[in-house]
Amino acid sequence: MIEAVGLTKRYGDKLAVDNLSFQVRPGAVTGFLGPNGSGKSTTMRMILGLDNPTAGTVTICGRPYRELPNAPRQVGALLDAKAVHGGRSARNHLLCLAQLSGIPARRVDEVLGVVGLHDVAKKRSRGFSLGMGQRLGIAAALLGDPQVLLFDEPVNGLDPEGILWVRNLMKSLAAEGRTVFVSSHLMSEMALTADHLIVIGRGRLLADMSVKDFIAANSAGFARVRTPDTEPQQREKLTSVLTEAGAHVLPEQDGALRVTGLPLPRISDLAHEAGVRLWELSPHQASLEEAYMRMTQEAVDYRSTADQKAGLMQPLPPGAEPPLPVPGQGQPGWYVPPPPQRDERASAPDTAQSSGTSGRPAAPAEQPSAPVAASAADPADSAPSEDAR
Amino acid sequence: MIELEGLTKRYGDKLAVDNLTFTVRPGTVTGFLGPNGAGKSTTMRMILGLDHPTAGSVRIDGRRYQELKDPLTYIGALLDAKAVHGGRSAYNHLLCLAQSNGIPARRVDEVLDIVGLTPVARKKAKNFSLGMSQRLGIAAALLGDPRILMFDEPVNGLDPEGIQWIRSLMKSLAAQGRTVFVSSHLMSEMALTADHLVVIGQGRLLADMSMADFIAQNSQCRVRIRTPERERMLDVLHTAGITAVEKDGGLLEVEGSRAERIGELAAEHRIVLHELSSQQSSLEEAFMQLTAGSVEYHAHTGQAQQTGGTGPAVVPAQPVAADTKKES
Amino acid sequence: MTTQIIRSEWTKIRSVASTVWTLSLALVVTVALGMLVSALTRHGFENMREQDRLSFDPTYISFAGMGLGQLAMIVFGVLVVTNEYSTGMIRTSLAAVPQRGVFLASKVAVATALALVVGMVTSFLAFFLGQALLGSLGTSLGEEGVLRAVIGGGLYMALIAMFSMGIAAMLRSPMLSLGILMPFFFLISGILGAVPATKKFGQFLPDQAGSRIMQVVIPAGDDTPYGPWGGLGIMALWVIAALAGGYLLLRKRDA
Amino acid sequence: MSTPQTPLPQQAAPPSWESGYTSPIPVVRAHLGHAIVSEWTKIRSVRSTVWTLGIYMLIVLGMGALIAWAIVRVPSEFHGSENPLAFGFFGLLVGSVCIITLGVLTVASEYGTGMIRTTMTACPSRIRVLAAKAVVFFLVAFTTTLFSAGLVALVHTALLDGTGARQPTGEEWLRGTLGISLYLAMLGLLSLAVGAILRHSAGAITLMIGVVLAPLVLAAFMQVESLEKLRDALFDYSIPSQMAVFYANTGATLRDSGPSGWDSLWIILGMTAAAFAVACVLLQKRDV
Repeated sequence: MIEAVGLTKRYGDKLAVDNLSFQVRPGAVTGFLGPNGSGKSTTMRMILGLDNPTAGTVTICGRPYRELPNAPRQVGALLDAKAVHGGRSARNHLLCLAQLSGIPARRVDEVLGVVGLHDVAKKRSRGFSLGMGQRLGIAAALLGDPQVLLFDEPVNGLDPEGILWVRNLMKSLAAEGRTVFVSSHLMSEMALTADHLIVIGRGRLLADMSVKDFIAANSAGFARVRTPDTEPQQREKLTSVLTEAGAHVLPEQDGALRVTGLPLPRISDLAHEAGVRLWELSPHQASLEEAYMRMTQEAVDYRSTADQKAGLMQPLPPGAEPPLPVPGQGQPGWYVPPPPQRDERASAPDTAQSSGTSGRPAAPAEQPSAPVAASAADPADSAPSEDAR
Repeated sequence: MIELEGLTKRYGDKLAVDNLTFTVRPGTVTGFLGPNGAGKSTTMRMILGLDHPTAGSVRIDGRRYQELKDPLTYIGALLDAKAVHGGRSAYNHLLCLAQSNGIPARRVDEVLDIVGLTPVARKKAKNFSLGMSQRLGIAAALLGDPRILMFDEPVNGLDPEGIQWIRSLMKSLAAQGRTVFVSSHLMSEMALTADHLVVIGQGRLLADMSMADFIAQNSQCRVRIRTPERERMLDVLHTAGITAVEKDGGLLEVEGSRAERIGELAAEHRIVLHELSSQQSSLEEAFMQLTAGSVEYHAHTGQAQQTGGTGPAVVPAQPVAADTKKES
Repeated sequence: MTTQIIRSEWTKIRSVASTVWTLSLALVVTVALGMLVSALTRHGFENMREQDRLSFDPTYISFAGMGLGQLAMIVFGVLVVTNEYSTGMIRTSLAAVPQRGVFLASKVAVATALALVVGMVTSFLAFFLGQALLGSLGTSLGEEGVLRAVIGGGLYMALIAMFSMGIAAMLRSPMLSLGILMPFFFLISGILGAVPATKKFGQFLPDQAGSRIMQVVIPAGDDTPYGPWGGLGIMALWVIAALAGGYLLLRKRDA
Repeated sequence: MSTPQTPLPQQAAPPSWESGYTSPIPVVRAHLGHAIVSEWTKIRSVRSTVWTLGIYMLIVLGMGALIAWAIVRVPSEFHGSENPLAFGFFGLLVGSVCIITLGVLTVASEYGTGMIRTTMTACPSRIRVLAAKAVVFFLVAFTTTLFSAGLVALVHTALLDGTGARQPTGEEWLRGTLGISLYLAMLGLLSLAVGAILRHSAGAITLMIGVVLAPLVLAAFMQVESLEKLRDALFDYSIPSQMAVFYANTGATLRDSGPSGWDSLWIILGMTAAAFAVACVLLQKRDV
């Protein structure tokens, strides 16, 4: 059980964590979400007594971390997988941690087996990949067989096999009655692992609820309907029928329809009545990612913008011809850097009326924040498993 | 275009990369997959001329990396986000890279803006989170506006907003006709981003095909049907020679047939459907299937660890590691 | 091509704090110690022994801080090179500049130029301030050999930095490089040069040979087999050897 | 099974399901002993520390052997009433660089690698970590020095025996082995504390080497009589001269000024204690 009360941390005049109060309960996997810079790591560090809070307290089983009689036996943490002396072997790294809290050396070999590092136990951790480092970090967290576990981005660098393993590991740790607190940016993973969510943004608590409630509160499900590709008139017919019945219908890229506002059997009945044959009729729960994006929109710190590429344009002396593109770089279908142009921004008054395009090349600008991705969520990803429950 | 031919790298007597031949083509996002220790990073380092191949060669647009003049304008790479001098500011880090390849300094401000790091451009990289470092690394890759881009685990440490951004960035880069080569362990991400896949295991090429082909080849397609007229549906399916399996909750599952066909059958017999969805295996399942034999660091599955006097339930070991999962 | 790499290296060098720290420390320590010793010497010159007065070298006295100041120069040279390795930046750098020889040459050239400028400023400052404090005992640039010694002081500092860079390029680790260079210059070289049995060998070590150029008055009974420029030449040979070793290893190794 | 980790009354009250999982492995209260064992593992499991120690012994023994060889070749030069153990001094002087490096690395390398966060998480009592590091380092440095210096001293006295040199007195033995070993171990502890204060390996080593050498370099250039006092003070209290005090002839104080007898040990003890006090305060106050 982790309990934070009014937790606050100030760095200079930046408030990293602002009056945060929450509880992490045993027996469930609690996800800890938030955009970069929202104060997740700082909170974790304060839980572990690495940083001193400016105000407020955080306790584990009723005590501040630094007052626990034998902290690693009660709390296991994976903070930064690379926080290891590279010259020390995996086994010795764990051994010195075990000795620090009086854990027998046998236990070291056990956890090495658990994380699958027994073959490289005697190798120096400098040569480890990020995934192996992560496994070593998980081993260190499990070392004391603690009742509270904290993981910061546990699947970072793991391969798919490892990701699957961590997913199941966390679930079973929680099933044993332990408190499992996991921070992650991977919504698809979180949807599969966590039962409960704590979401923060700009250091403040945004949500503290179960995953199901969270998705339900922050998004709407929809139905995906597909009619025979060969007969577009069927699709139009269905669209008008459904719209009449009060549904909201959006066409999707692959020709399917995205229907909100009507239950599946009703859609089926309407299609039947209208004589429309269905090729697909599948329920879609909005993904955790969509729900999360909706909630944290305002709390994002580092936003990306489009690529202007003006910086690549060499300012040429006035009157000079822009050089021709290098021959051989213009193969069809390949990307060709836009030819250098005169920098029009240098003479501002002349370009006042065409300021919208000044300094911008002809090449298509990237649209990084386009919401393509969210709607194209993999059907096999999280939706079916949600549905199956 | 990146062309690998017979690329081999040997460390001592361990063959990290073994006679790898494939081509990464422009205009698509090519995913580069493989379990840990499969040789992905080594391959990427050899593409960039950082490691010398034991045998074989890599060509970037037909040339060896060492022969490229101003290589950043040909190929931009994100290898290790934390490979930055901590005491240097983000701006200066990019500036020294830009200068080494004759890229004007204004471009630095631009790429900083693209990745959204402008507010912290003058801050020391030491204090950056992994996500911010990752953005800095992506900025470095975009610096020379190159025709080839290579990303190693680009979403590592990015927050969901950043993940969505990099996803669409890679797609739009490919749509402009660039070559985009991405390695990642996150199958759900790959499924959303990549069009083509190159899969290696233990240094050898396992697959080089399109995403759709890959999933089709390494998995089975299932169709889920929910209908109030279950018995009739079963009959119809049976006469059509399709075997359906009854699942709990009135659900029918069909393997080896397409949803379109079943939809037509239902319409023909005027059967009302409450659900008709095809359950494609995820890329993750397909990948697990393919690479089962070449995983190097298997998590321990047994309960054999109760050796010491440390008592029972020492360890929450998982009987549900890869092997059991993919058979289901 | 090369100019843009040099500009890039210049950005790298000026944008880290360790450059400013080490170089300003080198300047301050050398000049301050030289001034202190010069002031103290003037104060008590009358009490000196006759023999010491005869071999009194006002130029060399003002360079008293060089022994400690070069410590900072060594750290500078080592950090310039090993920073790339300890941070992993080397991979980014070599991906941007695959021509490793050009890369190393540009890095060494920029760092040496900077070290030379700082070394010259340090040397001249130490000389002028030292002479000012020595007052009537002091000498001037016009005297025979003095200008050579002062310019030599600057060259010496630059060469020390270059030598450190060569060693660091071979060893790649800052701790290892400093761990070898510091005891070498401060203890081993000193002991080998002082013990009669090893003196013949010791005087050919880089710092001993190189620092010869800063002496104007040769002490009586000195039997060093090389002159001021000869000594600097010997030091330059060491530097070339170190850099060549660094280059060969860089070319051969995987980054 | 009742919860073994029930140190708090309010924790004992709720039934076990509320506190969730309970480990079957009995929980012991962690103490300094555990930390010391752990630190010992840390020191012996990293190659760089083992190497530094190895080089240290190599230097001390090697220079001792070099001098022994000189004794055998030209025994006549080593007559007189000088302390026959004094030849061990040179090796230890050079070796002190290794001890400083090792001391700094014991703490600062944890900061360099980020290992410190893991350590502090595993043992939230920061003072305990520092104390354990100090104890382990002190014992390692002390025993290695004692062994090497003792061996060199034995060889030298054996070789000098019969060349006319006198036998060292009991106190000279004591100071030339035990005393100097304590001194060097304390010097290493000082470096360790400086490493904990600066948290930067290269910086701390440079500073410590500067501390060792600066007074000597300064003193070397003060050739004037009026400054003799200052020069002598600088010279006498420089770390190498303080080390040399342990090899001075008993009774016959050559100089009236400067430390003598066991003074050096008290001086370095004071410096180290002060440095540790600062390190402890900073460690408690700073975020890791």
